[in-house]
Amino acid sequence: MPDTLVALYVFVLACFVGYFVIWGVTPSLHTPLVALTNAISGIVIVGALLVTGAEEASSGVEILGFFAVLLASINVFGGFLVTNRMLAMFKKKKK
Amino acid sequence: MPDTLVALYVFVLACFVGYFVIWGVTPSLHTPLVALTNAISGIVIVGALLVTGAEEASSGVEILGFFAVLLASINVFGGFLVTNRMLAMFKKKKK
Amino acid sequence: MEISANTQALAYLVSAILFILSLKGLTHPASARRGNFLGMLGMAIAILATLAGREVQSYGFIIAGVTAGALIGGVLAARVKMTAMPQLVAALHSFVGMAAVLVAIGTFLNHQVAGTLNPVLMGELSAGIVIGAITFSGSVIAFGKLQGLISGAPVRFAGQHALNAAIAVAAVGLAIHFAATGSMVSLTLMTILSFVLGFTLIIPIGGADMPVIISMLNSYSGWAAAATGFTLHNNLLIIVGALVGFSGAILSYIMCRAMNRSIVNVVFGGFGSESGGGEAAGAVAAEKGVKTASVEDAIYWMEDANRVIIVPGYGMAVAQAQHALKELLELLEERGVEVKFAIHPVAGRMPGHMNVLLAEADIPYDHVFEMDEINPEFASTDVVLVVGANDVVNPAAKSDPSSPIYGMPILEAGKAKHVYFLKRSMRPGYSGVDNLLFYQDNVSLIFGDAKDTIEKMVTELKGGGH
Amino acid sequence: MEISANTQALAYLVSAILFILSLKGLTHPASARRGNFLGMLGMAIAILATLAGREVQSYGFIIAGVTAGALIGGVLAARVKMTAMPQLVAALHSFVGMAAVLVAIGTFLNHQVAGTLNPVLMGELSAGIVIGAITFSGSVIAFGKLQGLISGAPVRFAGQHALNAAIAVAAVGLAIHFAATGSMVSLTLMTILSFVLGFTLIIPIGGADMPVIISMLNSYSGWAAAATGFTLHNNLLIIVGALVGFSGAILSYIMCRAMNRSIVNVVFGGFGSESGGGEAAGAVAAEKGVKTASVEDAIYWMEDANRVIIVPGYGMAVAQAQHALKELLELLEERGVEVKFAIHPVAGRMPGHMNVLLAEADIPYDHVFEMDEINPEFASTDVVLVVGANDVVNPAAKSDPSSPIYGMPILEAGKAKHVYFLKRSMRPGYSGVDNLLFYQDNVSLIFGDAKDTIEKMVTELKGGGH
Amino acid sequence: MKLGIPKETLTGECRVAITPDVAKTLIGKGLEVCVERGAGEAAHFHDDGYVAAGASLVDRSEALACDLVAKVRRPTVEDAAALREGATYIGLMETCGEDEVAAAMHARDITILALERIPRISRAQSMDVLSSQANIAGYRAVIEAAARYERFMPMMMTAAGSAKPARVVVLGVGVAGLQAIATARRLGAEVFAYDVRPETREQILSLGAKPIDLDIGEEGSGEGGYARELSDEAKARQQQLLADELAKAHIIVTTAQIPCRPAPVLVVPEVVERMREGSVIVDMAAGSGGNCPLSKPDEIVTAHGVIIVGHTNYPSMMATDASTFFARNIANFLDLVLEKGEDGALFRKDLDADEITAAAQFKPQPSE
Amino acid sequence: MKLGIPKETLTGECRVAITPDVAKTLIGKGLEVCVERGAGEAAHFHDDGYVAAGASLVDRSEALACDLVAKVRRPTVEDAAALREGATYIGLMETCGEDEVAAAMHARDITILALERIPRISRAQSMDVLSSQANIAGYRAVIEAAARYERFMPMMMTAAGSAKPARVVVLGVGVAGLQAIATARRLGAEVFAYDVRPETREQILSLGAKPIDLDIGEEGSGEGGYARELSDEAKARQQQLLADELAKAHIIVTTAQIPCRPAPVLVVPEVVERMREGSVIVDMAAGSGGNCPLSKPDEIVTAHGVIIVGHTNYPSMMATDASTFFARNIANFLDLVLEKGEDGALFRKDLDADEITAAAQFKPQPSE
Ligand SMILES: NC(=O)c1ccc[n+]([C@@H]2O[C@H](COP(=O)([O-])OP(=O)(O)OC[C@H]3O[C@@H](n4cnc5c(N)ncnc54)[C@H](OP(=O)(O)O)[C@@H]3O)[C@@H](O)[C@H]2O)c1
Ligand SMILES: NC(=O)c1ccc[n+]([C@@H]2O[C@H](COP(=O)([O-])OP(=O)(O)OC[C@H]3O[C@@H](n4cnc5c(N)ncnc54)[C@H](OP(=O)(O)O)[C@@H]3O)[C@@H](O)[C@H]2O)c1
Ligand SMILES: NC(=O)c1ccc[n+]([C@@H]2O[C@H](COP(=O)([O-])OP(=O)(O)OC[C@H]3O[C@@H](n4cnc5c(N)ncnc54)[C@H](O)[C@@H]3O)[C@@H](O)[C@H]2O)c1
Ligand SMILES: NC(=O)c1ccc[n+]([C@@H]2O[C@H](COP(=O)([O-])OP(=O)(O)OC[C@H]3O[C@@H](n4cnc5c(N)ncnc54)[C@H](O)[C@@H]3O)[C@@H](O)[C@H]2O)c1
Repeated sequence: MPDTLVALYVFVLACFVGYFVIWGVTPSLHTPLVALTNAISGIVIVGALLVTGAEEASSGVEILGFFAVLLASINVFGGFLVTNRMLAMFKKKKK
Repeated sequence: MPDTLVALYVFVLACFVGYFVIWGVTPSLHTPLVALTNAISGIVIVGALLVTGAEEASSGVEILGFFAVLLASINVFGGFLVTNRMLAMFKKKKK
Repeated sequence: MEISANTQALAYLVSAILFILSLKGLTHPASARRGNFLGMLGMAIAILATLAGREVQSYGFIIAGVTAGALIGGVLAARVKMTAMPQLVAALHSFVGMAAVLVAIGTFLNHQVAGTLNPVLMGELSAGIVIGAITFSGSVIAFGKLQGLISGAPVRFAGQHALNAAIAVAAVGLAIHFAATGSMVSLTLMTILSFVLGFTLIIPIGGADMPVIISMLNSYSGWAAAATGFTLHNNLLIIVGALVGFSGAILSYIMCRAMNRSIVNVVFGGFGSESGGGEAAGAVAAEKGVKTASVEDAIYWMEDANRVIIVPGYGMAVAQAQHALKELLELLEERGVEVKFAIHPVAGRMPGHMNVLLAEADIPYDHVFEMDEINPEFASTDVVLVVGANDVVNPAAKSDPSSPIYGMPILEAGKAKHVYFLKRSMRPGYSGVDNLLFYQDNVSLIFGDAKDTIEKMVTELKGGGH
Repeated sequence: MEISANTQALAYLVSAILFILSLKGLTHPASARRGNFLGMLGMAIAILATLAGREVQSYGFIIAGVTAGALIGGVLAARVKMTAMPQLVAALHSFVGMAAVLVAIGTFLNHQVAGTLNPVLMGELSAGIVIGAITFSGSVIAFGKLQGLISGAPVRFAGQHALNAAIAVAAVGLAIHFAATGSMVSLTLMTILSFVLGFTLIIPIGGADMPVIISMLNSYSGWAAAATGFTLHNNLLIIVGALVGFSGAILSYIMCRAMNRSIVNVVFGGFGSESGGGEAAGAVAAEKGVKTASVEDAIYWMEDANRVIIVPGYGMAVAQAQHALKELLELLEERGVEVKFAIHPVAGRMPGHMNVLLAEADIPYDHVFEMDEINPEFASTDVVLVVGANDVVNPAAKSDPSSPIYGMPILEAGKAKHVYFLKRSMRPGYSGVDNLLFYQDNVSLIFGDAKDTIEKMVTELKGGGH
Repeated sequence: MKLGIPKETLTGECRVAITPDVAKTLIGKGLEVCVERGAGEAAHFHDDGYVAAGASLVDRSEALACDLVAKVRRPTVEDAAALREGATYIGLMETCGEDEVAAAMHARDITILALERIPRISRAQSMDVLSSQANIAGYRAVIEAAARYERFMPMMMTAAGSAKPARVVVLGVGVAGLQAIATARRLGAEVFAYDVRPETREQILSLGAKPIDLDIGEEGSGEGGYARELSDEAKARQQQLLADELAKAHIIVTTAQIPCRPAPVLVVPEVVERMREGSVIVDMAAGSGGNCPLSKPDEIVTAHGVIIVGHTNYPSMMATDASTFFARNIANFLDLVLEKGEDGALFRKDLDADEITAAAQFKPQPSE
Repeated sequence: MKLGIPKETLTGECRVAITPDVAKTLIGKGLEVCVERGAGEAAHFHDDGYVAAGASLVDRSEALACDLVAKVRRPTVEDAAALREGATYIGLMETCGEDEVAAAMHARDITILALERIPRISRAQSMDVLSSQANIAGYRAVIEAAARYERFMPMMMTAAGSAKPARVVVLGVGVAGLQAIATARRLGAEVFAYDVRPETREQILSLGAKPIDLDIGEEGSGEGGYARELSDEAKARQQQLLADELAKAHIIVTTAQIPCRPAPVLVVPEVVERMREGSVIVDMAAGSGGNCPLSKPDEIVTAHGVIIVGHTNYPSMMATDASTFFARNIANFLDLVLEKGEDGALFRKDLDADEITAAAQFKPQPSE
């Protein structure tokens, strides 16, 4: 199977997983969940790394890539930490 | 990516979909759902077809394949029809 | 017309999507029939895409097999009695299992011919054979139990789990050996052991648990298909196999939960011991041949009923279930169900006991009927919910002159289509006599405190509870 | 240490699984923190596997970027005030969007160098750029609105939807042209138009809807990542992008549903017109700056509360919500919450109105307290549920000498941590004066008939309702 | 066969044994019903109603001279004398052993079917006048208490202050006690209840009231669902343990009875003294000695500021419904007593054949 | 400042204006409380209770001669004469215009604070004796009805037959009417209610009862939450449309009043005639002409077999709670009337400054 087709398979299946995974989320977790998905969408950092580190990357691309890596990693680090802070607020009372 | 790895990706993602898809099923649909998944598992017919129709299939394999096709298609046809019959029972009263 | 590999892959993807949607559709009554249709469509696409693909070169045996299969399957499905459905499904399962075994062996032979055998492939093959074989013999046993060919009683013996484990280990060992060496002996032995394992796994399981087991075998058949997919490098088989495998397992789990059983206990027939009042009561009931039901069962019929009659008794008072009943009443009426309360003159422990409580819960007087008014209506009633009443619906009062309540007029609840008793145990009521109604075919007991049970019904009706 | 492509692929798969588990974990409080941790782990594996892979050859810029990003991100996250969280998330979104645009452009440039451009790739690239750009500028606007840099009021203008559609069509047209010809002009124009589209899409949306919009932008950023994955043939990006894209969309939908809003209306700022009492009331409330809440919000705090005080009023009587309240009481008590009823001397429309109804629902007398007894307790109470009461908790009675109820002692509900009003509209109570409590920070309104709302709470508490 | 319905003559007795509705049913079954003029008047059943039902109006002597005579209350000696020799009397006898009335009737070979002797079994419940009348009495006793109590029964939080719910204690949780609990709860009182028979605990809870648990060292259940008399020791213990609960009460309704024995003393004068002024005690056992020694049959007395109601005939205060229930009980009972002959006429069945009619017969004591 | 509490002298009036509890509060605020000996006796508040609270026991003339005099019922001419010149009277005046008592008081420069004139606003509710007493009356009226009704109020399905729930109709859904609805519902009756003011419809539903909807062609809401008098046409229409509903009723509780006007006639004799025998009408407006022309103030009459209760003073039947509420109302009102001087003594405030005290003042009519 050609790569694009494989990608399509993977994409479609991942869409289904995405569709199913968060039904039933507790309303109070809506905001942390947004923060977490935000952090996860920082996965573009992988793209940024690949572009920046590529053999054929010109120095222009490297600078461009630097910013992409920078932005994406702000997102990754900021995102997970923010989520963590939010969740810390949600500690339940001891019963 | 080698085929086996692709297969693994697809398998894992499909497992997640399988995990999520039927939560929340109405109890009264448990039995029809079993019947339907049974029918769907008749998908081995695809395997049976491939084996039976393969170029390299010896006549022994063809006979073997014939039985596989037979059994699988009993399952496919019987399964969907049975599901259908069950669901027909479940027609709700007119309101 | 031959299609390209790419087209075939796309077709397979569509087919896989259709199967997912099909399963999803079956989770709700409103979309269930569409779901089944999508499943058929998915299967049709899958078969056609396969036939049109370049791998399939000869059609003779295929056409013969499909035609015969379609005929047999169609006739079976059309002819089977509704009550024999579970058996049929079990039988069909066994076919899938056997087909998976045959396909795996066929694949092995084909690859042998083509000289393309390798350890990974043979490992995959072994998985297909083992799982397929277990599915086959397990389903055969399940079929036998359901059909009454084998006793439905759980057959338990000491060391049963050790034996199963031993067989499993041996089969896996043989599989490894086979993968490594290609030894036909190992293959054969492994196959046989797997068939045996299916047998020993299912035989200890009681008839009452068969529905769960069927769903579990379903799951096995899915895994078998997935394994086949791996051997054939066929993504469709992998996806659908995993889908069926996982969803079947989840479904078994859901079914166990609904029955208040432990899945481990069910699947490994009598593994560990279960406890809890409800279950103990259930056991007594089972011994006496009394059917028990789940809240969901009752709700299923009530939702759909034209008329539901509620018969409250002393147990309603003890449970103080009147407020919950009021809510049930409202929810059912919202769904267009006519709900009536039938009050036996001596229900409870004081004259007017039920009236006091129903009035407290603000159940409108025009819903409350005396015995004589309502008795003629039971025969045309879909569901009767007996809430903690007992003596007042006991037909022994009519039929058994030796009973201490003989001659007392009763509420003729037993004439309705479905009767559900909400009580905590098999204990009799005030008069101390066993209730003959329990043994009637249309009657089931739902054990537990009446208030709890009604509240569960309310939750269920509101679409929650899962 | 360089790893093989296969190892990398396996690592990616593990990472993808971790992300799925992470999201699933965040759906329940009990597993939320573990979920976040799994997400971090997934990300770490993904980054390391990428770096260790053979594609990445130079590390200078990367190390600089990651270090700076980690620092900035860490400081931002640590320093931001809890109340400014939404802004921060919006800002972070914009970064992802911009990063996606940059990656796409970088990919284009790299392929240009390598001479491996092709229409499919350029189409994929365009998708990445368009979606990334929309995400970026949309997030910037959202940030501005939340931070108060831009007015939070919805900015609507005639032809707004037509304009958006026109821009979108133009961008897609340019993308096609670019894919076909590789024209840099098209690329540039497309990029600019996409930035504009993000702006025009989000600017009409009111501040109250921002949470939903942020989640929606999140979804966009996911799609952007997926598009990047296609261009880079990177399955991890595809999986995670699709995961985030789809789950973000679903989350937006769920959030809208919880707010009783239509997703179409929210996402396309004022598309179509909304109707229905609850929504109309919500709109009025929003205009007046009054917060509305969902049943789930209230339940969240109630479940966790040490003490909940219920203040019933005339609206409870009108709704006949007393039986439902009784059930709520029982469920909360089961969870170890202390529940009290606070009765104002003039609640309802007759002396003792509340007492009659609470007694009818069999709410024990020892749960029912007079104003003077209970007023000191509000300050140490977690949640007050005001069920169809209004005048009796209106602080105007204390603070506003011109109010017709000035001088009347009130229940000091406002002192509790959270106050939820259950009423149908913004209409005042018997005395006709606006309730000052509505505008207090710790107070939210839940619109709808009190009985319906309480019943929803009951369902929610029973774990159903989704 | 003629069924006679004499008017009740006991002072204050407003009930009548057969209502026009039931008369009609019985006539439909082949009985001839002869009603004394004005028999139902006090219960709002007029003579013309009976006539419309097909009954004939007769004078007292004629009503008493029928084959069957149905009455509510125990006949007087004169009534007994006026009965026809060999006739059948159906009604309450209100005596446990042989007394002059019973003796007079036995002497004239009259079959006495004493309704209070019907066994308390499920099947007999539709004939059980003790139950049907006790039920009415339980309800009425609480209405009476509410009418005497100069405060609110329910809790009431108002702008003019709060009224605490009345604390009601019901002693003796038989048929009347249960209905008293239910009625007091309906009115919003806080209700506590106590009985010697342990099975009543669950029944009290089943009405949403709170049981008072005492450990008196012995079990109070007797035969046929009734209580038995306690030992002197247990009695004293009971009084003592109850005292604190009772002293806190605002309304006490006592229904404790033991068949053919004086009612147990449960509310001693010292407890009454401790009660809040204006409290009310309704002693439903006042007719059989009283659960409170201060109560006087058919009188309302005030002792230590506590109003003690000693009515002995609550059902008669609700004569309309009480008569209706009584009459239905009789009709159901007659189904066991009579059977259709081949020619359509009615005959008395073999009364010893059925458990219920067998038990109901008040036969002359062999020793006499 | 001295507050005098004379004993009520009206026949059958058992309430007292101030209870010991409230006396104690007032004394705490600096008032001197002088209670006529035996003033609270009838409501179970004894002299020693007052003494314990710090009040002094005085004779009537002394109680009437205080700076402030609090009373429940309208003073007699003799009372008016016994009041000190320039004193303040707080209590019901029970007159709408100037009459001989008011004139006599005005002549002697006595400030009259007529409690019935307190406006029906939320803030004044804690001083509103009309509400607090009407509430009691509404409850009591139903208890009275239940006690007169010779059947069950609730539905009752028993082995001896079924009792249908009583059909209760409440006419006039003010404070008393609402409480009557609530109480009748508690007792298990099926309750219907009607009022001319349309806003009552929702209030009726809020108590779980069923509103009777009539189209009488005009709106009945008057000022201050009260009803207004209808046109003759509308009155006739109302009577006619109500007739069928009322004829089906087993218990009717009427509370319809219009301030300073005779009560509207709602239950005409023809309807009474159509009612089932043994039904009960409680005419709470009997004192102001009656909603049923057959009712007689303070009498219980039977007409066409229907028992018509004409009590005019229900609160007095629950004198303990009624006095408690009344006294609390007075105490709350006094907070508006009095203020602490610098030396700690109490003075009367400027009564025109506050909306409530301004409205309560019964000033001499300017024309006189
Ligand atoms: N009405 C009267 O005046 C009166 C007076 C005295 C006696 N009786 C007699 O009482 C009987 C009344 O008949 P009935 O049908 O009302 O009652 P019943 O025959 O006594 O049966 C009541 C049933 O309720 C069940 N129960 C008890 N508590 C429960 C709870 N919390 N949740 C669920 N179920 C519960 C019990 O079964 P489990 O234990 O298995 O849960 C029992 O079988 C008749 O025999 C009648 O003669 C009546
Ligand atoms: N107690 C007495 O004796 C008496 C007598 C007469 C007057 N009053 C006066 O009545 C008032 C009583 O205060 P309160 O707080 O009890 O009542 P309130 O101030 O009148 O407020 C009642 C609230 O309930 C809401 N409501 C009505 N129906 C509802 C339903 N089905 N579901 C949810 N909410 C509903 C209404 O808002 P929506 O319309 O937005 O839903 C309204 O704001 C005081 O002003 C008092 O003075 C009392
Ligand atoms: N199965 C049936 O059909 C049926 C019919 C009617 C009554 N019953 C049962 O018969 C029983 C007796 O009914 P009843 O009301 O006629 O009884 P009752 O009038 O003889 O006595 C009233 C109650 O007083 C109680 N009592 C006696 N001595 C007492 C003491 N010292 N302290 C406290 N309580 C004491 C008794 O236990 C009884 O509950 C009830 O349990 C009733 O349920 C059964
Ligand atoms: N805001 C407050 O604090 C407050 C305090 C007390 C009373 N109120 C209100 O004042 C109103 C009057 O109370 P009330 O009980 O003293 O009134 P009331 O005693 O003067 O009259 C009783 C009822 O009779 C009704 N009525 C009059 N004519 C009628 C007719 N022809 N047919 C049917 N019904 C008729 C009236 O509408 C009223 O509801 C009530 O609505 C009450 O809620 C308000």
